[in-house]
Amino acid sequence: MVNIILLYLISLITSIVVALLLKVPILPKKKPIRFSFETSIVFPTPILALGIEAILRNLFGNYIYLAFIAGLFGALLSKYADKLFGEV
Amino acid sequence: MDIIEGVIGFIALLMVFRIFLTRSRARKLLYLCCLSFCISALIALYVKSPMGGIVAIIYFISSTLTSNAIAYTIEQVKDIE
Amino acid sequence: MEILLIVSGVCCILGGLGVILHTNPINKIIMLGLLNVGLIGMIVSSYYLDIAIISSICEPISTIILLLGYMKYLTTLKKKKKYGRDLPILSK
Amino acid sequence: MEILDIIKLIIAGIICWINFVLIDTYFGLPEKPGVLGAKTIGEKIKEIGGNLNGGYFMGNIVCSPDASAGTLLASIMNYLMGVKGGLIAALLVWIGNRLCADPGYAGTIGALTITLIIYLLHPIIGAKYFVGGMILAIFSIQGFEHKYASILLGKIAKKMNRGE
Repeated sequence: MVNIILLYLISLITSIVVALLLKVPILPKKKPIRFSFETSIVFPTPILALGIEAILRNLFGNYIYLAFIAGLFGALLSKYADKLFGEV
Repeated sequence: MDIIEGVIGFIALLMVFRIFLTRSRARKLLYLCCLSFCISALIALYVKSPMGGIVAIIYFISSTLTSNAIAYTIEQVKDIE
Repeated sequence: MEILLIVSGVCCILGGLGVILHTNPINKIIMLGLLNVGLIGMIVSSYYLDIAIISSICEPISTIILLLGYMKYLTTLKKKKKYGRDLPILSK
Repeated sequence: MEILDIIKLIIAGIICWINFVLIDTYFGLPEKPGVLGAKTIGEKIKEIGGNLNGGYFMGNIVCSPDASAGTLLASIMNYLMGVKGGLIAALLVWIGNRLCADPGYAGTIGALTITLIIYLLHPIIGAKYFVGGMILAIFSIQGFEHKYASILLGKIAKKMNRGE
């Protein structure tokens, strides 16, 4: 039980650190936040990291280096989401 | 017979007949949305494994794409006429 | 007593009747969507899950191609009338 | 035993209804049509005597997967896989939201909220009842009677300061 929570925490902290290195903004700049399309550290980055970590843990098992890879892919997907899905 | 599947199946049959009998184009889309909710739940209750969940998610999202395209076309046809 | 099979069978029968009976083209396309719903339900009902994923991905693509064809038909129909009136010399 | 099942189903339906209507209204679905297709459905609802803001709400549910879809898919994955299914459902709903040109705040937050509720309540009400309860909740809005449902949604939107 403690082991699983530790894996989730590792992936979450890794994703936030990598997103800070890639210069993702902390909050979106346009003021009504609920209509803005810009990705930021608070909203989509932790959710993407947790989801990818859950998929990898279900497929391969409880390893600690998979958590780092999940955090890295979460931050990269959050950074380049505009180029992947198209601008609005 | 399970009672949850019975309730969902009854609602799905009711929705199919209402799609067939309604005359308006925009209200058919609302009933079609409710029908795709019902089918997605029935798939997940029928196949009791994680692969069934993946099928349900992919089916629901692509059904939403279909409704989005049809509603967009109705608006453009109204502009042309 | 399998409920998924009964519901998808009713979807297929009523969708096929509706494609024939309705007259507006958009209503026909909505009824074709209803027929697709029943088809995917029947595929899942006999546990071919990979084919169900592929056919549910291909469903919106075919619908979008049909809608593009309908829009092109409408604009051509509008433009042709105006175009024939603008060129009186050639249409002698 | 049959009576107990029906009572559990109705309680789960009420919880799902409150969850997705409150989250959708807070993130501004009745305020404006997000995509172009939602506008024509809202005007059609107004023609038959309903409310315009409630019409926009129903049109936005049809045209992109919002908190209603997040609630249904997260409860399905919780029934099949446990808590980690809810996180996978949140990821896939975000991708689907971006494909339909929507910011995606409402869907993921709805999925995470229903995961928390199921984890707290699972000794009493199983995750299977929430799947049926979500169908009852969406039937009361989209399928039963469009006019009175849109008037009710318009009142809720006015009370929560979204809409006119």
